[in-house]
Amino acid sequence: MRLKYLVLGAAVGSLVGASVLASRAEAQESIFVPLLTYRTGPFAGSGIPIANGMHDYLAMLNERDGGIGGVKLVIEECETGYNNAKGVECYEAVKSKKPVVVNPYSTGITLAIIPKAAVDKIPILSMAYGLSASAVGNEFPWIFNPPATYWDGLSMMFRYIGGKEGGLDKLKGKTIGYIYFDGGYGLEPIPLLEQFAKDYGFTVKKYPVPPAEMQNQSGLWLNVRRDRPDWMIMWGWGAMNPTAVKEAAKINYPMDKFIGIWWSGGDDDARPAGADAKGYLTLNFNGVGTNYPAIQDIVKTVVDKGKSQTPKDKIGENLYNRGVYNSVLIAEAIRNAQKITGKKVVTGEDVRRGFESLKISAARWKELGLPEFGAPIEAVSCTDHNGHHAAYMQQWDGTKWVKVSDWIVPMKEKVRPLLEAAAKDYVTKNQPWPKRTEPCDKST
Amino acid sequence: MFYREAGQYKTSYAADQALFPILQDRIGIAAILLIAFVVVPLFASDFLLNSFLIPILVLSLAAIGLNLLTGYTGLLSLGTGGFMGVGAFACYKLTSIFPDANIVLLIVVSGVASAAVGSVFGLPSLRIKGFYLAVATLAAQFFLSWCFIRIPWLYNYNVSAAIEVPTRTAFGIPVTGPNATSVTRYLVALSIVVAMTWVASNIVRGRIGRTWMAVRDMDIAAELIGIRLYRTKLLAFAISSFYCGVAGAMLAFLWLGAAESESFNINQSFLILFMVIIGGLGSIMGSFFGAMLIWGLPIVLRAAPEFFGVTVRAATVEHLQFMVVGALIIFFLIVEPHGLARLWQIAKQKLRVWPFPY
Amino acid sequence: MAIKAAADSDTFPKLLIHNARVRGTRPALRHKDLGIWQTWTWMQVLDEVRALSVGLQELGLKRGDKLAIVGANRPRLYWAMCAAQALGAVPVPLYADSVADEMAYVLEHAEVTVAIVQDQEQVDKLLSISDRVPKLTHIVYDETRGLRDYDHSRLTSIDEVQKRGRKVLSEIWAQKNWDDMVAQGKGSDLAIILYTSGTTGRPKGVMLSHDNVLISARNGNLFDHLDENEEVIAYLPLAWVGDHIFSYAQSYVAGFCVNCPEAGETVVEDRREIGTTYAFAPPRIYENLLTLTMVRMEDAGKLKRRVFHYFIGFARKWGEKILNGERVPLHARLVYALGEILVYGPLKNRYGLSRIRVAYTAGEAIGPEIFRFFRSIGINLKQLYGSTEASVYITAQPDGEIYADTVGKPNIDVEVKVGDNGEVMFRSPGVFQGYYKDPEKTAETKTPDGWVKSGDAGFFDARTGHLKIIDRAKDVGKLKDGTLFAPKYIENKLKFYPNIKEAVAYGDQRDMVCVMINIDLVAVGSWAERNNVVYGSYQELAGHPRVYDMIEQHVAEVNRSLAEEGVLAGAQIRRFLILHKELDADDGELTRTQKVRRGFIAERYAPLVNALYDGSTEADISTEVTFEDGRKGVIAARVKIRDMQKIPAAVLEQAA
Amino acid sequence: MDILYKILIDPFLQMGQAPDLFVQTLWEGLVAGVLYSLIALGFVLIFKASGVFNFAQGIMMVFAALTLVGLHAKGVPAFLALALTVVVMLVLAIGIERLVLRPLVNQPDIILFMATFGLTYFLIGLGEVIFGGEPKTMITDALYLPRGSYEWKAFGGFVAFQKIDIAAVIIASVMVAGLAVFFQKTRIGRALRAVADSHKAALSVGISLEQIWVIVWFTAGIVALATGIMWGARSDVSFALQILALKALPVLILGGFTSIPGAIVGGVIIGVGEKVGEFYWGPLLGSGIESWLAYVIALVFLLFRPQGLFGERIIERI
Amino acid sequence: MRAPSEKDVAAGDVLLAVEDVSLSFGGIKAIRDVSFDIRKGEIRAIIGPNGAGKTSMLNVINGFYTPQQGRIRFKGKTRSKMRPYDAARGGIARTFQNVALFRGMTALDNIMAGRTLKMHRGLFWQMLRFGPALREEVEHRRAVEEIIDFLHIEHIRKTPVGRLPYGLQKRVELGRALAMEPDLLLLDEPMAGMNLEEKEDMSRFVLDVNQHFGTTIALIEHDMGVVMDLSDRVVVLEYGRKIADGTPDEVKKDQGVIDAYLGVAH
Repeated sequence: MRLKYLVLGAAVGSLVGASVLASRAEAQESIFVPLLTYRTGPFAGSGIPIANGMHDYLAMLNERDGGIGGVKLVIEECETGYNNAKGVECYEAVKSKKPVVVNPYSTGITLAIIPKAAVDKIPILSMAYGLSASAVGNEFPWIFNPPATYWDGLSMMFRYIGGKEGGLDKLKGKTIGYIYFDGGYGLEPIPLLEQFAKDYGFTVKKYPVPPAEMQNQSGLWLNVRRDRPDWMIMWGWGAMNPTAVKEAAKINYPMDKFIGIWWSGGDDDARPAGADAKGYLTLNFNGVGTNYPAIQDIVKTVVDKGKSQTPKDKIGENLYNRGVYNSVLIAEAIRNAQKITGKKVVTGEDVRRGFESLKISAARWKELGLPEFGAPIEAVSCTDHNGHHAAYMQQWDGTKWVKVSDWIVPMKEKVRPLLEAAAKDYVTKNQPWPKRTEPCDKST
Repeated sequence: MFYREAGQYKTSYAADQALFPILQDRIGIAAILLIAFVVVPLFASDFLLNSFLIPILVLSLAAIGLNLLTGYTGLLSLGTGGFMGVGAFACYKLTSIFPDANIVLLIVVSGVASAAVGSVFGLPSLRIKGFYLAVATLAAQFFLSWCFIRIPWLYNYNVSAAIEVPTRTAFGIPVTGPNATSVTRYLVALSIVVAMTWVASNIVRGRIGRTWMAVRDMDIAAELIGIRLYRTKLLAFAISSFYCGVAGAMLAFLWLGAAESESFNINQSFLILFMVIIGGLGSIMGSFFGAMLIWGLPIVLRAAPEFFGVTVRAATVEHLQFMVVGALIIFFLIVEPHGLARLWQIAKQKLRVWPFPY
Repeated sequence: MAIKAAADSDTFPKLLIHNARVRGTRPALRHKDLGIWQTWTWMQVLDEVRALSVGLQELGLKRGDKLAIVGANRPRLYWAMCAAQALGAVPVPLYADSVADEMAYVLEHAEVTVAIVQDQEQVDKLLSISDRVPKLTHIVYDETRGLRDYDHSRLTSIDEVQKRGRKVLSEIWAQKNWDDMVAQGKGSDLAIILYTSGTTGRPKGVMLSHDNVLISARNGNLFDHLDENEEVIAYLPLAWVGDHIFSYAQSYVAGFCVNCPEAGETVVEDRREIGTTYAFAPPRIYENLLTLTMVRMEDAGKLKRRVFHYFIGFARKWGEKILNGERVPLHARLVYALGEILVYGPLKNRYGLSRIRVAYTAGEAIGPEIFRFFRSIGINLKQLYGSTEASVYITAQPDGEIYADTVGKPNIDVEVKVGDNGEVMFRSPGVFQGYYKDPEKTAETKTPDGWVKSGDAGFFDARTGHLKIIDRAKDVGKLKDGTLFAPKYIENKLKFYPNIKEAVAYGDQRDMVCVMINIDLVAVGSWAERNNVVYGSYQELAGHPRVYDMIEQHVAEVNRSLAEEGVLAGAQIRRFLILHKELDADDGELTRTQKVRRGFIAERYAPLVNALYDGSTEADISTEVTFEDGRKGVIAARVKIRDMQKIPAAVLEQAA
Repeated sequence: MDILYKILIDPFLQMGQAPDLFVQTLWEGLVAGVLYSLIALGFVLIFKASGVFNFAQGIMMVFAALTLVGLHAKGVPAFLALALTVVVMLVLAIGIERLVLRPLVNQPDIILFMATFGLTYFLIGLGEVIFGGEPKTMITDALYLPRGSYEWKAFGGFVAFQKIDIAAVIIASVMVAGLAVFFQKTRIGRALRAVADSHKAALSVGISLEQIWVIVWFTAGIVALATGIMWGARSDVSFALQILALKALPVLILGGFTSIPGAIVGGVIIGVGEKVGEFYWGPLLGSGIESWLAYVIALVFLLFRPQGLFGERIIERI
Repeated sequence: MRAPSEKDVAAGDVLLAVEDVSLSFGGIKAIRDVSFDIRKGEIRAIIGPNGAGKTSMLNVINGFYTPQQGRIRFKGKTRSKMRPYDAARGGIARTFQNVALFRGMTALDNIMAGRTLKMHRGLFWQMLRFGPALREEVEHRRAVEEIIDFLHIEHIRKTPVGRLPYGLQKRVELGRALAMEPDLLLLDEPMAGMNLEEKEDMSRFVLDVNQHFGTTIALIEHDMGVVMDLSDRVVVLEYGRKIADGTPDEVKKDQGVIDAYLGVAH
């Protein structure tokens, strides 16, 4: 059979091809910003708008300003499918092209590349996800997770709950339900949650959603119905979110007592339940809507020109703007690095310094064409790679998200010791962990 | 074409039953080993090592493990991912308990835990067969996945609920963690895989391998010639799981450098099953072919547009890649249902009888 | 050095002792048995032979007795020869496939007292004729299978015999006795009696002395520079002189290893495993090999087939020259080297001839195409001419002087002359002692001064000085004008063309040579297809003018080659016709072994024969034929006859 | 002792104390079970007629639902979109028969099983290329599927019956009944049953094997579409749904690979079993045990009845 | 490896005795109250029309089926229930009506598999295939080669059995049974589906096995000529009942047998 030769040839060819391709790289006068994204797989629903937002903002800078500081950005997406192995492969693939920063966009991938970052001299930006402990700059000089950690998020939720209840001490004897993705991401807030429970005297009920059962939560929600928690807190992602919102509505759970973390606040998370989801709350740290000059620039210079994959009606949605926020951090860090070093074409090492002294004041936000888009970034430093910035609460009104609170400040005093302890724990467990050798820049 | 078998005669059974009875094969395998152990470390890029060669080694080993069970013993398993996970988590515990022990040893020893767990989940195989057994192994898969999250002791109560691979050494050289070079990890993985492949081929060629195949081909007849089915099947489960466990430990420690429950999910099981079937059931060589194709093909597909200077969106490539891989699986099955190993055999046979067609 | 030292050992047993001393740990014999090549070193062989020898002695075998050996090529049967020779007894190997009746004659004639046989089958045969050979007192067998319940009063296994021998040998004096006995042997002693199955009459027992066999073998080794590193496969009948020389005598003299195949059907595979360096095979084996090659290549892929034919074509042009060590342009060498990788090497590998140094063909004429094919791909195939009466070697082709149509030059120490009647005669150290118990026949064949009549007609080629064999002497006739006419020689020349399946030549006591030709339907049919020749039946194809044209060319070429052959130049083909039907054994036109029955055909096709000689251009014939289903019918046809020109033999006359 | 109490007694006390929740749990289990059954039904149809263990049933469900939603998004009226989707499923069935099944005829089961894996991959890629990877919302309203719920006040509480769930149960029942009629009463249906017994028998009915394959795959496609609509309405329409299809496997184990009633009964047992298990015993293990409970139920069951619920006892012969 | 309690049986003694065995599946009675014995060293034929319960009888003897009633006495030890594995250990080997070879393995491996019970090297040595394991492998390979030689199947040694013609498969299957070096060899229609020449070969092998190795043989065969030639004693079953038992000549003359079996076209 002739076909068999063909097949064998194809098999051999693919291997030879792989080895040839693997060694290709390019070099030019530009700044390489790879975006590890996932537009496929079970989490594509959340991955796509973020990827679009990240891409479009950077593309807009290229179109509008000719890059940053006159240097063009080379933007390249690498598809991870939210899969660790593929993510690591992406990391290895982009590594050879000298990226100035890597966004893993998955906690699993972040964990895998944290140890590599210091060796490869590539800063990692895991924006409000990843390993919370990496906020400790002394131990993780190459990892950044601004603007806030999950623990900050949890503490902000409690500030909000406290406000509604009339003081956190009112929580005594109450029950708070915690429904979460059964994995590292969902498990992370538990220590703080349990500490809060101890501090304020409430009971915690945990409802883990196994990865394979994200769309089949009815059994769990029956438990919720039985336990009747006074508040529900959700750490959900991807297809888990809309299902949870629908199930909550199904058991007549009061939606305004149901709070999601910022990753549970996509428009597609609430929309399927429509009016039933009215009242559902989530945290957010970026503005929603298209009513920002910079977003308008995106529409004008990128989307309208057909240089984006974004459907026009999705611009301004929460997760899209989240992506924009992420790219603002990248762009500002690069700009800052250019300022510190005086170089145009900066390297990963420079950008790391750029991150360590990153400042985005309210004025700067405005300057960027994003007034009030995010809380001012002012606390990121050499030792604090997170900054513990504020977020606000938003509520689904049946068709869109509405901001329902002011900036809520996290309980840094509760979070920080936990972080330090976690970082120490990480370092102990990962002995020998390299000592920080990178010097600190004086904050400007 | 390259075979000159005239004059290669065997004067002992040991030589007749050797792993590579033909001189040219021995030369070939020596050349491959030479390239793998010497040339590759000298010239390969980090990407090639980290994203291509190490994964293929790890996945090949897992595929061999599954092949021992499914290909040789005829027991279909969908729990490979779970068994790999057991190895990985066992290895993590071992590194925590014995931080100064030789990590290579720990990786191999962690297979023992996997073997034990595998045997337990192999117990149903005594009563059920075929697809029914496959579903039983699915129970193992999901239960183990669940355990990897629900038993925090397994991941040392890490906040991340994941294995965080620390720097560990063998003979004073860092083998895992950030300080281990790609080359070191590659060489360690290669050594383990070569050694275990050799062992696997020894097992399948000997008494145990024959009892496995006998059970696979006709279990009733096997029993009537004095093969104890339950022992044989359990042994297959144990050894298969041992291999998967070591592969899992290697996945966490030598390849990804971190692993969580999701790294060992049902998709991992399916992936390994693909490799085994595309590579060829009942062929150790096929396990390597399968791993190379299933792992290598997407990488090539992803890089192909860039190589030809076409700009295609990453996501589109991913979508197309799914289509191409899916279509290729069907295509391969149509062309040669016995897998790449059979194609290889045919090709080899053609070379042996060259210039004759048969 | 080894050869010189061996020269002092003038009998097989002495050589064995010598070999055990000089190269005791080298392999002497291998036998593919129980899946692997069981190996015996010279030392081990000596041990086995000694035990067997003494055991046989215990059975009563003594000097002058005859020991029959029946079976396939098995190590123990070879040992039995030497074991008997050590005692001064004479081994008489028999053809294993002979029927009991034939065996009975030989056993009785040779007065065999003990027989060593391979297995139950042979035992049964011998037992069935035991009343006709009363002198046969013991049968010793190799394979015990199925013989357990036989009456063992006259039956012993070789194991048992050897066991007895070893028991005796455990006494020191026995070993010495045996050594003494071996020492008593002389080169002039009778070594073996080989019964030749003549075409007519009873078999004759050719007596060969140790000197006959060993000196011939030694000269053969010298001729081809054979040494202890050779590997041969023993697969021809033990009773045939060729096997006796190639697989026994030459091995003992040179010290090389003899390999016994596992079974008849695995010879090809076993040969491939061993990779023989020195081989012998009758032409039909080479012929089959080539046919098989071509048939298989027909099934190969297009590309492969083209590569194959290209390189085979290339080898045809240059291969022989390279093998003969002639000057060849560099590019030819390079392409040939590539061909060696792609085609010749693999081909030789498949034949199991990768390591071949010398390969012989003999017994019959080999087709020049076949002969050249093997030589062109680098196999040093040579022809030799020999007979039992000469301990094989009469003539052989020296390296570098190879011609497809000669049998070479007289071997070392061999004298050859051609008698007045064209009969080849020879004299050499290998010349036999005489026919056993048949002085009359001996005298007929062997002159008092040692010349032996070969019974073959031949002549020395003027250009090369090589001997050419024409035919059996008795078949060679003369034209009316006295010109020598060798029908088979002419027929063979014609048959070497693939298009010609059979040919029948007439001329004895006639004016000229005329032939009737049978075309080969397969070959001509495919030729016709390629050349758009339309035909409806065999008869139509055979009568087709273009087929006639083609065959005419072949005949002309044969005439041309005959013109070069001195004595035969006069007997060129003058007229031919193509028969309208295939000669068929069912119609009695061929023997069952596919040889033409010239006389019968002449009768059956008398009208055609007459027409050939009466000058008519066509003739009518009707013949009765038997169809495959047994029915009979009549085929009638009008057959055309063509005339041929005689080609003058001038050019080469002067060289002679 | 405490543990034993929690395992053996407490759950039953709870059932008695809050019967409304117990009934609700049973109802949720029933609905989930019916939906599992629908997926399993697709498997059974195909396995019965062609011996293929169709792993692609899950993705077919997603693909069908995506097609429906996608067409509607392009402005096609809902019921026309539904009709067009049925046509798409027919084309898919024909394509699968031509390109996958026919070349692989007479191959071992595991090879066909693998081929459906390939098919799964292919359809995932194709679906994402055409419709994109974002989750979609099922067009429940456009299809006149009901929203909201009936609340039945009883047992000192309430039991909520989602209208969509009621619809799902009704549609599933109608579908099963329809299939039963199809198998019992129509010529093609009888041929399908015959093919399960022997391929020759089918030919004698005058329908070629190829046609039968197309028909069963098409039927399975329609079942997939119905399933997709129902699951889509319960959560959303995304590729993550296909993972749920695995749940059909324990159902198949219980019901047997070839039994339609088996699929229904098995589905309900699994559905109710896992909901009740999760609800009453799950908290003991920290909840979220649904991911494996179904398989364990099936496994335990298998150990006692290796031939399945509706299978016949196997007498081994040599 | 025989259990110590089993005493060795001398030639001519009863090796195996079937005592009042009954077997039924559901409502169908396959065997009813059958008793007969097999003596050491003999060739015992079991004949009967289709459905007479012959194969079931063999299945009972080697423990594949457990009879509802009756006992089997083997080597003087009585048992009513036995696993096939124990039967194999006790020295009962068998071939099958429809060849039950391991189709994916070569002829050599198939026969080697028959040596399983005689090989004892554990996993450790098997993994290394070195030292004792290799020695053991070689030693048994030799034994297997003797069988290959005995059955004249050298040329197909390394051919996967699935590719062999039926007659050769039967031979390989016999080889696998012989590799167990059984005391009792059960042959279920060893000549079914063979041509005359193959039948003759097989008959010779059966006789040779009986003679050469002294193996006791119980065989089911349809070809009456073969049965009468080969066997020492014959037991005749019909509808699960025994209707005759004796030497071939006696059986041939038995009126019941003539009516039931020999009378019809066979």
